[in-house]
Order: sequence, then C-alpha cells, then structure tokens
Amino acid sequence: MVFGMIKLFNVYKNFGPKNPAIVDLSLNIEKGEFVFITGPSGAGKTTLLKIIFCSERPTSGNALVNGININRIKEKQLAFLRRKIGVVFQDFKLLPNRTVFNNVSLCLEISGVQYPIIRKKVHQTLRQLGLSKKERYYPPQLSGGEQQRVAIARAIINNPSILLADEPTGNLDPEITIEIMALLEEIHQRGTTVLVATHSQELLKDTEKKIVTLNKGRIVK
Amino acid sequence: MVFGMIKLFNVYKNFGPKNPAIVDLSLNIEKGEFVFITGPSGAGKTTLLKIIFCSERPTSGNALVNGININRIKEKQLAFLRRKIGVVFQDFKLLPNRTVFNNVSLCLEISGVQYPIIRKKVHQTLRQLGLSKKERYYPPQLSGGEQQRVAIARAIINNPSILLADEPTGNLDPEITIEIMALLEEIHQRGTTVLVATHSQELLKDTEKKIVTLNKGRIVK
Amino acid sequence: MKTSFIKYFFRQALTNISDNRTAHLLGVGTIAIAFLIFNSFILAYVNINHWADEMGKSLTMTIYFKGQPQEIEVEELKSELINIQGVTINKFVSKEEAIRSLAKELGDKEGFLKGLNENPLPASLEIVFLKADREDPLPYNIKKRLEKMDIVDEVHYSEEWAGKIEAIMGAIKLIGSVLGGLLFLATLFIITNTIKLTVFARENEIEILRLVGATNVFIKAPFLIEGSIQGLLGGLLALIMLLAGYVTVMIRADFKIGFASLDIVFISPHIAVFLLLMSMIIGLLGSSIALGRFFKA
Amino acid sequence: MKTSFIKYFFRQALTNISDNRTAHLLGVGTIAIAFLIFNSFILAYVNINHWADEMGKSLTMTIYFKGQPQEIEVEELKSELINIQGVTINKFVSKEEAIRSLAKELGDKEGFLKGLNENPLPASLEIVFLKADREDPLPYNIKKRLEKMDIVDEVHYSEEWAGKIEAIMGAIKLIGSVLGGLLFLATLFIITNTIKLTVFARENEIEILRLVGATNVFIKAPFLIEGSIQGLLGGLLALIMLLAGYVTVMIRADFKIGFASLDIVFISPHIAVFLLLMSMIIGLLGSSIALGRFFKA
Ligand SMILES: Nc1ncnc2c1ncn2[C@@H]1O[C@H](COP(=O)(O)OP(=O)(O)OP(=O)(O)O)[C@@H](O)[C@H]1O
Ligand SMILES: Nc1ncnc2c1ncn2[C@@H]1O[C@H](COP(=O)(O)OP(=O)(O)OP(=O)(O)O)[C@@H](O)[C@H]1O
Ligand SMILES: [Mg+2]
Ligand SMILES: [Mg+2]
Repeated sequence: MVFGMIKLFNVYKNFGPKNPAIVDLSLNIEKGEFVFITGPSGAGKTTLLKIIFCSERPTSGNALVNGININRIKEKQLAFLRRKIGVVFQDFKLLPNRTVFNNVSLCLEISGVQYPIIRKKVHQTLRQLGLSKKERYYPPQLSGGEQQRVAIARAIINNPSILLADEPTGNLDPEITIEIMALLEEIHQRGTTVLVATHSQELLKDTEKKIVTLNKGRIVK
Repeated sequence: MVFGMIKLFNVYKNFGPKNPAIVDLSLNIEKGEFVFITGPSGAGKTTLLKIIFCSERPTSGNALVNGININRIKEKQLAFLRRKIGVVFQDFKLLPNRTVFNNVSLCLEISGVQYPIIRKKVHQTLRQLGLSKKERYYPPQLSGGEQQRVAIARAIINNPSILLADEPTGNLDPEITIEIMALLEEIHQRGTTVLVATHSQELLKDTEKKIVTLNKGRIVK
Repeated sequence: MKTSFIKYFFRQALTNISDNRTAHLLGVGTIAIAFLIFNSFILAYVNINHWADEMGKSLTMTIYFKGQPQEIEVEELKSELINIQGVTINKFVSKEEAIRSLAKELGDKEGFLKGLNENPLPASLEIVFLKADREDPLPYNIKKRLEKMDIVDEVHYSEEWAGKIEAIMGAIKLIGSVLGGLLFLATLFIITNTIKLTVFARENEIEILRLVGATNVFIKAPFLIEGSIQGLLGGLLALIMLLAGYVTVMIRADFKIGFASLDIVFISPHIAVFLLLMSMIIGLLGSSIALGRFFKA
Repeated sequence: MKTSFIKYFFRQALTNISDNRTAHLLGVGTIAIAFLIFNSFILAYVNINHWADEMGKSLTMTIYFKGQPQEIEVEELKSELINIQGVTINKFVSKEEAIRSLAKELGDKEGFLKGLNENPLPASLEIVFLKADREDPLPYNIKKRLEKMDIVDEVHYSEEWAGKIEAIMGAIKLIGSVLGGLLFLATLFIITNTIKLTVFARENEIEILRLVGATNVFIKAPFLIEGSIQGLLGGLLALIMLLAGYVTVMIRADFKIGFASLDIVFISPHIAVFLLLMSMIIGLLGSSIALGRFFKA
C-alpha cells in the first residue's frame, strides 16, 4: 500500500460534546500536490491544518503525515516532523520579543545550521518578501501585512516538505497577494506539498488547483 | 469655525528618523460620513486610525477628534473619548482570559451600565453577528473569523459616535463579509461616522462612499 | 462610585484569581513563606519579652536572720507575710544550707571553707513580690517593718537587679526592633516583587482595557483587591504554619532555663489580627506599586 | 551537542535577560533578599561557632600556692611556663586580690567575710592552653610536674568545663542546622517561585518554539542558563549586601561579653564560594522545576 503525503481516515475532532469541528473527514493529498481548503468562517479549516500539524489530536480516526501516524507520535519525533512542515498561522504566532531576523532564523537555528548560512538564507527570503528594511524590527512595530509576510518567510525558510498556509493573504493588498501566490507556486514547483486555507474568492477564481470545500466540519465538495 | 468629526492638519508620524509612517496628512471627515481608507501593506492605514484613536501621538501637526485636540488630551478625557469611539483592531485585541460575553460586555461595564441592560444588549449584538452559540467561549477557542466578529461586536456595542474598523473582513468569507458591510451601513445610517481600512477590492468595487488611498504615508487619491 | 462598579471590581478580582490560579498560588506561597520568617521572628521576640517580663516582675526580697532563729519564729513570720496580697514565700535557707550552697558555688575554691572555725553565713528567708514594679511602695513598707523586728538582721530588696533586667529588656527590644525592621523590609520587598511579577504578566490585559476606554480606577481596582486578597491569604497561611510549628514544638519539647521551666506563649490574638491586617496592606501596597509603572503620565 | 547550539543557548539566555530586564531585576532582587536572610543566619552561626570554639579551645589551668608565695618564685615559675609551646600566662592572683574578688562575687552576702580572722583564700596563677583539646596530654603532664613543686598546693585543670563547652557547641550546631535547614527550604521555595513566575509569563514563547519544531532541550537550555545566572546574581548581591552590613557594623560597634571583647568574623571565602555555587544551583533548579509543567507527556 502506498501512502500519500497526507492521508486522513475518518477523522473526527470534537471540542466538547456539542461542538464538532471536524466530522468524518477522509482526505488524501499526494506528495507535491497544491490544494486549496475553503469554506465559511468556523467550517474547520484551521482545525484541519492543526490536525495535520499535530497541534490538535483527532478525537477519533487516523492520520498519516509524511508516513507517520500522528496518533502515536512521540515528543522527539514530533519536533522533527514539525521541522519538515512550514506553517503560516492565521494569527501569525511571531515571537514579539525577537526581531524579524531572529523570528525567521529560529527555524534554521533549531536544526543547527551554521550562522553564515543562516544569515544568507534569511536575507534572501526577507528580500523575496519585501521585508529587507524591516530586518531589525520587532513584530509589534510592523503593519499587519508585514507581520503576515514575516510568518510566510518563517514557514518557507527551510524548504519544508509540506507547507500549510492559513489565510496567508488576509492582510495583504492585491498586488502583494499576487506576488505571494507566485512564491507559493514556485515553492510548489520545487516539490513541496502545499495546503492553503482561504476565504478569498479572488484566489480561487481562476485556479486549476484542487479545491477542498468544508462546511460544518465536513467536506462538501 | 465649524469642525468636522475628525480633522487632521499636516500630521506627520515618524517611528525613528528614517521611518515615516504618515507624511503631511490633512483630512476632514464630517459627522456621519462613511469613508474607506485603502492602500498597500505598510501604507500607514493602521497608523492613521491609531492617531485618531489617540493610541499614537502625531510627531507633528494637529488633530481634532470630536472637537478635542488630541495633542492636549488628558488621561481622564482620553478614557471618555475612547468610549465614544468603537474600534475593530486589525489584530482583534481580545482579552484571551475573558469569555466572548465578557469581552463584549466590558465596554458597557466601564460606563456603569446596569447588568440587565448589558445582558440584553450583548445577546442582541452577538446574535446579529452569528455568535450566539459562542457566548461562553474564550477567544483562543474561536476560529479567526469568529474572533474578528467578536471584535466587531465589541466595537459597536455601545453605539459609538465614531467607528474605526481596521481590515474588519480580512478573516471572513464572502457571505459574512456582505452581512458585516450591511451592518456597518446600518450603523452609519443611525448617524455614526465610520472609517474602514481595507485592502479588499471586493469591498471597494461598487461603492459610492468616499475612498482615501494612502501610499507611503501620503494621501494619493 | 456606583455599586455596579464595586460589584464588578470584586467579581473581576475573583475571576482573575481563578484564571491565574497557578501564578496566584505561587504568589500566595511566596508571601506566606516570607511572612512565616517574619512572624517566627515576632514570635521569638514576643517570647523573649515575655520571659524578661516574668523575671522582671517577680522581684525578690531576702530577709537575713540574727544567729540561729527558732523554727516557730520563722513559721510565725511566714504566715504573717503570706497573708499580704501579692507576696509569696520562696524558701527558707538555714545556716547549714547556706554554707552548703556557698561551697557548691565556690566550686574548686571550696577548700578555703575548711579554714573557718564557725559558720559565718546567716539563715535567710526569700520572698517574692508578684507583678510588682520598681515604683510599687509595698516592698519598701514591708522592708521597714521587717527591719524593726528583733530576729531580723538585714533585709535586701532586689531593686537593683530589677533595674538590670529592665536594661536588658530595653536592649532586647532595641535589637529586636532593628532586626525586625530589617526583616520587615525584606518581607515587603519580596512580597511587592512577587505581586509585581504577577501583574507584569498581564501587561497586555491592562493595555487592552485602556484601549477600550476604561479609566485608571476601573483598571486598577480589581488588581488592588486581588493583591489585598493575595496578601491576606499569604498572611493567613503564614500564621497557620506558625501555629502548626508552635504546636509541634510544644508537644515534643520541654524548655528549661536552669530549673525554671519556660512556658512558650503564642502571639496574642491582637498581634495575630495586626499581622493579618498588615499582610493585607502589604498586598495592597505591592499591587499598587506594581501598577504604578503602567500609569505614568 | 553542536557548538553552534551552545553558542545559541548562551546568546538567547542573555537576550532574554535584557529583553525581560525589569522582571529579571525583580527576580534577582527577590532572590538576593531571600539569600540575604539565609546568609545572615549563616554568618551568625559561623560566629557563634567561632566564639564557642575560641572558648572551648582556651582551656585554663589554675595553680594554687601554699601560703603567701615569694614574688621571685612566682616569676621563676612564670618564665618557665611561658617557654612551653602553646601555654600563655593569664594572670596571677594574690591572696588579697582573691578575697576582694570573692567579696564582689558574693554581693549582698559579703557581710559574712567580716567573721573571718584570717584570709583563707590561696594565691593562684592562671595559665591558658591555646588550641588544646581534651585529648591533648600536655596539660596533664604539666599538672603532674607542678603538683610535685613545694610552693604549689593544688592544681585545677578546667577539663570538665571544656566538656560542657563542647556540649553547648553541639547543641548550638544542632539547633543551628535545624533552623538553617528550614530557612534554606524557605529560601529555596521563594526563589523557585520567583523564577516560576518569570517563566510563566513566557508561556506563549515556549508554545511558539514548540510549534516551529524546537526540541525540549533547545527550548529549555536558555531558560536554565537564565535561571542559573539569575540565581548567581542574586547570591552575589546578597553576599555584597551582607559584607556591606558587616563592615558597617564593625566600624560602629565594639562587641563585648563580660570583659572579653569579641571579634566578629566574616564568612570564609570557602563558604562564600559555596553559597554562590548554591545560589546558582538553586536558580538552575528553580527554572528546571518551573519548566517542568510545560514538558509533561
Ligand atoms: N480550542 C477550541 N475549543 C473549542 N472550540 C474550538 C476550539 N478550536 C476551534 N473551535 C471551534 O471549532 C470550529 C472550527 O474552527 P476553525 O478554527 O477550524 O474554523 P475555520 O474554518 O478556520 O474558520 P475561520 O475561517 O473563521 O478561521 C469553530 O466553531 C470554533 O469555535
Ligand atoms: N511602533 C512602530 N515602530 C516602528 N515602525 C512602525 C511602528 N508601527 C508601524 N510602523 C511602521 O509604519 C509603517 C505603516 O504601518 P501601518 O501599520 O500603518 O501600515 P498599514 O497601512 O496598516 O499596513 P497593513 O495593510 O499591512 O496593515 C509600516 O512600515 C510599519 O513598519
Ligand atoms: Mg481559521
Ligand atoms: Mg494595518
């Protein structure tokens, strides 16, 4: 049996008895796919990404990510799996007391990359996202859109196998949005499996990518 | 001389010497107007709203809000001015350790409103925003869009004279976006001065409202 | 101030406590331990004072007899004295007992007593004035009456000694106050710091409250109430621990100085209430100081 | 462990300290005060031990002479004794001096000395054995030699007294260890709580680090280093304050017990280093305990 990059079998996630966020969800995403996840507010998009990222455990059902059963993952394994997954959180989750540079370099430092290489890579990524001038700023000193781009930079810095982007352009203007989508496409071309959760009809309008639509925790399309 | 609701005279705001956020901005918004503020990421939209809201002081220039010169405002006056201004912050700024109900009721409690009235008003507002079921949740338990709606509920609960909404639909799906915009229109009809900062071309497409476009801290249109 | 505000303040303070339960408990624990150190000191101080007082208040008078007094004479005198309010008989010492105890006192110099051809020590009767002080005229009156008696040679009243005890007590009080003051400052510092740390952790909350137009009083009040509660709980816990320690020690041990067994007293209810009030005020002060930096112009 | 990690850990610890400067300083202050209380106790303990040692080690021997000894005989004996290693002459007491000091000792019983027809007290010479202990044979040898001399009547060696001092010292050590142990626990509690409060304030930071795939070691190490530094700085500050207090007291005061003036010693460098190490370890333990709850299975 050949597993995909991300494979969910009848996954349920309940926050409390009357509060199902994910209901009987099965999904198979192959290595190198680019998938949009959409659906109304509260549909369960973020929860789905959290399950893949192992920051929430499914109430029942199984999930395989990169060949690992996330129900049985161990502490140390989890850290290593997470290094292979880049995530743009909907609320960014930047460290407010570290500079933009340090927020981004963090993901390389935890893997023990040497400082000269870190410097080079961080500079390059920040330049790609138009943040070169903001390198020494702290997140609270940035505009919403700038923070979002720092979150994107952090997610892509170490060439993850999987990229999870939760509403990555919610705070960005149309021009930058186009640039970001091009960047995600480029990363996808290099072989990364990409999942983008979004409301934006703009993004979905002319795409040929696979679209998963959620509603009340179920896949409706 | 008759003042508008919000009047800015040659306002500058610099964060550090080489970091101007607002440059020589003059603006006059009459009582009861509905104005969109748009512009690319980092243009200064949030900073402009912050100046009006007195959470940043202009580096130079004067600003009158509701007839009060915000350069000379006193501690106590400031609190009372803020109660007349409802704000939807771009990053929501909800209190994570208070329930949705308490986050929203807060704005009435600080004015000494009696509890039965608070209850009624909060329930009504949460219903309008489709959050009735989430009353007892804490913000970290909500989806991005739900949090954004709580922020909106808090901003409109005590019928402010001025409503400042910073990217209020960034995390909302198209349907809810339409509902929210209808709600803002309704509040505007009741006489509130409304300022909405947004990137969304959807919102701006067919509107007849006044649009202020910023770029690098200047009004360009 | 509307009553709805006051209700809100208390409700909010209690909510904060239960929301930040762990931090709150850590704070209360730290405060309790700091107070325990301080209170133990107060307890020790109270007891030393108590002992000194006891000793100071039991003034003694020694009546030396001429020659070898008749037993019946002594008994008569005893029964006469015992009827006087505030006087107790301590002991009668015969000439033989006197020389024996002198020999004991002299220790290795005892040998010299062999050189004596007769016992030069007088018989004596020691009486104690309970609760007397140096101004009390009673001992002086009794002394005069006794000195007129035939069988009595001399009367020594321990007035001087009482003066010494008072001086020692004064010194203990001074040293105790200085040490206690320093320890109090240390306690105050630890407690305000602890409360500061819990307040700092909620900087964000304070900021948001200001943004929605809450006045300073509105923001501060729940914190101040919370701090007071924290201080009070810490103080209470410290008192309970102290009492538990006191009881444990009292059960196990029997304290003696020389032959007099000492009773260890617990701090009086007045002092206990005072300490509790003080801990509450320190909690209030601590949070007030901690909030200070968020409310600068 | 790669060296780049170790560099990162230290860099991050220092960055954290400077980022959370206020909280860090509050923590260091609290730790310092807690240690100051503990260290003051250690200092008191060291000194009491020191005095007891001094007293215990200076064993005295009293030589009683027959009749009234010639001055030249006494001087001869003195110069002979003074040549013996470890022996010092304390004082010579003539018969007259002896009776005068007895009168003083007797206080209000002095009257009985009038009944004596001759001075029964012997002249004596007191010598001190420095650093002797009860097993040292030297005093016994000297005693034997002296007792054979014509002018000497008796020789008393304060062996028994030395036993008593040792018993008292033992008691002080026991009580001191118990009290010190309790105070140590209190200090430990205050310090770990303080560090816990500073760590809790950064719960969010720890959560984000885990989300980006940092291992436990990677997250913990900077906190542990930070805690150690905090403990060390607190301990250092406490020592400095203690030294400052010690110097102030030494300049102002002159301590006496009876007539012997007491020298107050500071804690030895060994103990100081030990206390510093201990404060560092407590800081480390404190942060380790504080982190514990974030790393449960
Ligand atoms: N920790 C939690 N506790 C309780 N309920 C939760 C929790 N997390 C999420 N939920 C609930 O689960 C539902 C799905 O949330 P989720 O964040 O997945 O929605 P979403 O599709 O990302 O929405 P949005 O587009 O608004 O971000 C929501 O109704 C939310 O309130
Ligand atoms: N506290 C601060 N310190 C330094 N620079 C700041 C601070 N706040 C804002 N800036 C800078 O000012 C500029 C304008 O920021 P602002 O938040 O007003 O942009 P914006 O128009 O709201 O952008 P976005 O659409 O991305 O939210 C940005 O370049 C930002 O980095
Ligand atoms: Mg979401
Ligand atoms: Mg903005």
